[in-house]
Amino acid sequence: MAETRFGKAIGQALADAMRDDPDVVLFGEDVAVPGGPFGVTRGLLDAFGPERVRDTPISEATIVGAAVGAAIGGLKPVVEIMFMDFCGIAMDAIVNQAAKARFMFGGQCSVPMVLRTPHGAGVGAGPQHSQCLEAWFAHIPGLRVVCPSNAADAYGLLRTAIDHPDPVIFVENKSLYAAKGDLPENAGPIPLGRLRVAREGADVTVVAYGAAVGTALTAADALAADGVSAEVLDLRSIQPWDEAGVLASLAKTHRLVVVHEAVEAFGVGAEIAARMADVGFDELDAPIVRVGAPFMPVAFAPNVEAAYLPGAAQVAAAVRRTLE
Amino acid sequence: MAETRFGKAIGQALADAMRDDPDVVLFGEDVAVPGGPFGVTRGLLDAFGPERVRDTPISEATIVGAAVGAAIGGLKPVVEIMFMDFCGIAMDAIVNQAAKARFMFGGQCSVPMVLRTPHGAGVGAGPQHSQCLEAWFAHIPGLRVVCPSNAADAYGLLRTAIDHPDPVIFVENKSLYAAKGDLPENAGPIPLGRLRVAREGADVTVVAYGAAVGTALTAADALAADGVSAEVLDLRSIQPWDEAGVLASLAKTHRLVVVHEAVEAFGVGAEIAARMADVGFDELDAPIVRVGAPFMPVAFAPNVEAAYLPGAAQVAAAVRRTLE
Amino acid sequence: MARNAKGGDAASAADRDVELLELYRRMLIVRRAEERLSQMFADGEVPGFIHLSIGQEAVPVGVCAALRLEDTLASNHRGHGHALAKGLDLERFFLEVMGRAEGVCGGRGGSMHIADMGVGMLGANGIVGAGLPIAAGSALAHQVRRTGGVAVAFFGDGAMAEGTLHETLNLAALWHLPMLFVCEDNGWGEFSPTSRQFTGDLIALAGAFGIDAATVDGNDVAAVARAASKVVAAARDGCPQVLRCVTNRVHGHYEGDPQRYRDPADLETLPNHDPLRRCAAKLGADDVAKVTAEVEDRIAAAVAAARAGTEPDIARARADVYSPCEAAHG
Amino acid sequence: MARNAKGGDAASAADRDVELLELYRRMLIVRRAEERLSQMFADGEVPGFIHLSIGQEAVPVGVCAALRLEDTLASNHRGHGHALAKGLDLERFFLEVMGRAEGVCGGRGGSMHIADMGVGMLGANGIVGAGLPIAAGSALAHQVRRTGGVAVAFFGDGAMAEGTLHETLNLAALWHLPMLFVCEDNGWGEFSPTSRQFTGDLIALAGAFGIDAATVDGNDVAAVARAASKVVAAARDGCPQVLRCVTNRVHGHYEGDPQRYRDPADLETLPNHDPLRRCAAKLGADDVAKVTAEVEDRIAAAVAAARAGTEPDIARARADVYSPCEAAHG
Ligand SMILES: Cc1ncc(C[n+]2csc(CCOP(=O)(O)OP(=O)(O)O)c2C)c(N)n1
Ligand SMILES: Cc1ncc(C[n+]2csc(CCOP(=O)(O)OP(=O)(O)O)c2C)c(N)n1
Ligand SMILES: [Mg+2]
Ligand SMILES: [Mg+2]
Repeated sequence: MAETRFGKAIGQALADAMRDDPDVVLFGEDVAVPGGPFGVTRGLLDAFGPERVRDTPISEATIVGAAVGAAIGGLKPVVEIMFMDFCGIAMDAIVNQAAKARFMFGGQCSVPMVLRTPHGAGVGAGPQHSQCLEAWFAHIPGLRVVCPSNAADAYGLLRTAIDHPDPVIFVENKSLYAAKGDLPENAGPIPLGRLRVAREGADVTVVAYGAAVGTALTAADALAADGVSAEVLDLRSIQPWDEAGVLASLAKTHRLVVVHEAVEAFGVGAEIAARMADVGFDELDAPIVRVGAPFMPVAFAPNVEAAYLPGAAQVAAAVRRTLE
Repeated sequence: MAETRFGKAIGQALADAMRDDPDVVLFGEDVAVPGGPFGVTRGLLDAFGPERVRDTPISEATIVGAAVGAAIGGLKPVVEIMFMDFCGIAMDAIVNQAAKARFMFGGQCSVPMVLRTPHGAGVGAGPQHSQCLEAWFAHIPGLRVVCPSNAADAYGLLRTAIDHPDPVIFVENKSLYAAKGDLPENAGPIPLGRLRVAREGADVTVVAYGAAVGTALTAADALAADGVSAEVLDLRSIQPWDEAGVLASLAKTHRLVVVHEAVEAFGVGAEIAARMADVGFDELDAPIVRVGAPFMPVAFAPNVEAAYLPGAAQVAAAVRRTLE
Repeated sequence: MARNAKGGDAASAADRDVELLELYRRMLIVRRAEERLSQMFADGEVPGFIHLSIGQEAVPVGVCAALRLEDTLASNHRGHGHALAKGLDLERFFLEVMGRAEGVCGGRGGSMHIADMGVGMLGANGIVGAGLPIAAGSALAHQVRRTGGVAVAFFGDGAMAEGTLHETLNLAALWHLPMLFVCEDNGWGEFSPTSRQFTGDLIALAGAFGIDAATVDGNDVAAVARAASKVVAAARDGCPQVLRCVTNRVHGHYEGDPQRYRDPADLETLPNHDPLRRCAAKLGADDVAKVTAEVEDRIAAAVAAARAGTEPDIARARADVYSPCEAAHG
Repeated sequence: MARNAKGGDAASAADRDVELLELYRRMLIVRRAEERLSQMFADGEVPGFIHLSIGQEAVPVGVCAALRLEDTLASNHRGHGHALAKGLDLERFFLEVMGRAEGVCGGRGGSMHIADMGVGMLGANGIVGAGLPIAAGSALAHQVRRTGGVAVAFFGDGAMAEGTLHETLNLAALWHLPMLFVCEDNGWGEFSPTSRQFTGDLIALAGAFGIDAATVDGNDVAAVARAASKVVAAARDGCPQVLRCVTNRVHGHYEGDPQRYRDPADLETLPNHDPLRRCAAKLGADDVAKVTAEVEDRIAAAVAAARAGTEPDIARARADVYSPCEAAHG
């Protein structure tokens, strides 16, 4: 058990995957010589050489399109889109090519690629460098979407993603890169599609993913002081998400709050809430409350950005609303 | 009151808007000389000349980016992206530029552009020409999203969209282009954000938009024969959507079904269901049931495509489930 | 004006009758298959949007003559020729465009997404310009995995306006990818002449990236094959290449398009440029007749067999959205 | 190697002292404003990611000297020079980069999205390459609305790899847009030299689209101004133009970047190419001193005023997501 930073755990997963499989290659803007805009890929060029670790031109559409061709050709490319916001340029390659190849070619091939990309606000990066767009990808059949909340999960989920035959969008909340966490010595892959119970509780189920898990846990602490026992579920994987796991918790607590940093409207939480309002309807004793960002872009001004981010107080208030 | 085809009503709205306002310009692939891939813009080049009606190169990212610049520059561009699937190439211009300009520049400018684009399956166009991606746009603060179900609404909503200071994504279900409907002689603009009660009913609320409204009405007919009275709401506008209108109907029926052609998971219906599971919770007497496409791409094979499309029988079954 | 780039046409080794006959045979397979499709489409037997490459057969056949089985190609919406020339089985071709379960893509792709990974045909593509980066990625896989293979991107003149061309030229040059860019320049993008869409010159563009580029008479299959064998060899050595093939689209953009926008006089001259006619003129009439009979038999047999295909099952299709290792959600 | 394109520098009318002094003054405003920002960033007084254009001032100042108020420009992430040279008020500039309500964008854009529609500055842009199509659209508006205006796209050498450059060159040529493409070629894209990212030659690329292109010494403000007045005039007549300005990025990619990846010897030579130093050498010491004092006063006053700015209100910000005609949903 070693303490590691979230970003380092990702670098470690990349290094271990590259060591274990010569078909794993890495490319993206400034990932090789500079070691990545957030330092995540530092050292990989030296360890694995310029054939397998490459800096690319500033050409997002082609980075992802090339990953599709490389994956069909037998490589396991891990590409980086420097900020999730830039995926707007590469959506065709992600959605019309990577996601559909297996299906539309009748199962002839898989597209074993991973697209790593940081999302999230809180670092003063402004409206075009802070968005959480994972709901776009979760809506697309053929994609898998993962979003870890801590270093150990980041390691294990990324190992699984790289070995996975399907294209995986691997979303990293940039405010977590420096966060410390334990990484077990012999950490292994973590299966996609299964949630982690981050904290057990009896009164209300709080579903979250990525950095919002920490927010939910902080809220749970505050609520515990008031005698409210919140169960916090870390989704880990957004597509597929662990419907059975959420339902099982709901059957115990009968109350549901869903938290994420993405804007609330039409976000990932909508699907979870909608699904529980159907298959979980009989379990529900209270309105399903979502906590997400307000319907606005991230502003540059630090005070507005801070007010924008959904915080523990909001989560606690949402929980209290389900207990009214 | 003249009978018109859906596609013709759109063409009429474009012509009337161009006649009324010299700043309205039209550009897109094959919209000028060829009159549009679906014939919607036929005649406009002759009527308004090559300065205002232009064929573009096959460059979707630049078509939309240029629309943003043109709109900031005082024009009211209406651009066409030939199939909604191709928006993948233009997402940056839509999401990072058009949607955010007003906000991030402190309200200094608006971006009065319209992006017209056809969605939907049922015409044998296969996996990359049939998607319904409106949920992507609805998730983005700054965009308005409209999807008409009939000729008169298409006319009125498009007139509003063109005159609107904000960027509007105007979604046309391609299977509707040939559908006939009445267009009032002096048809005027229809406000965005307000739904239309397509059929009154008492037992269950069925929310739909675009071509799914017809499906819902067919289902309502079948249900009426069984003594079930379904109220069908045509959203018309997806962002913003008429939450108060849906809630008012739910307060009457206490049962909710949401229908669309887009895949169910993480679709527009998720937001409506999630919202009603919160603010409408006390009104609900039954699970909220969504009807959407299964989580798969559209297949080429006609029988698979037909089975993919959500039909009236599925809507009726969903309604019955809320009445169990 | 019908399009016919000047290209040296002197007799050479590659023109030897037997090889030329083989090229003719391959072109005729594409031609007859598409003519048959055209009829079947008119009869309602083939659904969807189909884009025929009648008049352009010399390009895929000439280029693919220079390729090996392990070489790969990424195609566009007009991909029948690329698929058949790379070796896709005729029967599974017809099954696919008819939307049958036994089709090479299980009937899920149809004409616009036909692919056969077994012969390195990475897929027709419904998105203009999208095949270019895919081919670059395939070339990267060849390079890293030392397959010795080359990846080819076939794209139209209309596709030149997409930014992916620019980006892919750059990447190919930067990484010395074993990649060949083949532009099928038929003068049209849908219903608009490319001259009203694109002001660039492909040869100069490639040159701006330091990429060798040549134009060839895309209606002369021997000339295409000769040029291809040269550029494929160079690409194999890590010098990406551009080959522009000037040719003609004879049918509409898609079947059912009456081409009212085209000059009738222009359409009338098309037969003079027909790559099959031009090739046949250099062959013996007996050889041509024999090949024709043989090809017609093969087409008839393939169509007959394809007609026995069955409808795909939606549940099986859905099971292929994700790899079988885990159940898909939704 | 520090970058310094050869450019004829003979004395000419445009070099006349008084004009040159004005160009110097404008460069100095940008320089001192950014130096001040650099300090304020280090002190924690300016938040976020800021990209300084120290060393590149001759480009925005030289180009904007050839522009009229109604002309427009679309910028990139390194946009301070473009904003100030086009006429953005200094005080509202500081207020904005400090995230204040009274900033030109209400504190919502900050450095990377600074804009002033009132002077035709259509915005810095956080998306590399995204300003190019926006400038093309602005040029279209000038053309259709007969404003007589020109639209300029400022982009870096790293941005040349984005497909939007290719697409926009084509559209500008096709539609004869009154548009000027200005490449600020500082040799770097973030932490990588452009030579490791891009194999193309901008002049040849433009030529492939039939667009006139020229390279100018981007450290010589008079040379830039002269070149700009020529190309702006041609663009105004509907002949889009490309101007490549060779210059140097002196600070890191963003403030806080220690540039360990750069050759120290190279960094040492940068002062020799400093556009302000080179310009000052041609001016009288008294004039320079006077202008310096004046500019320093203005900066000090602007910063002092900006420090009195207030924090923006989230509710007001949210109300600006949509136009006021209808309440926004959500
Ligand atoms: C991204 C995208 N934009 C537009 C289309 C519609 N479209 C299909 S084919 C085509 C013309 C392509 O012309 P070209 O590349 O010359 O190929 P050709 O049809 O002539 O073989 C267009 C515009 C598309 N399929 N994809
Ligand atoms: C689409 C996109 N990709 C990547 C980035 C990250 N990024 C910001 S600036 C930059 C380098 C740009 O280089 P250049 O255009 O030469 O401008 P310079 O910084 O040298 O002024 C990169 C890669 C971005 N902001 N947008
Ligand atoms: Mg063509
Ligand atoms: Mg640069």
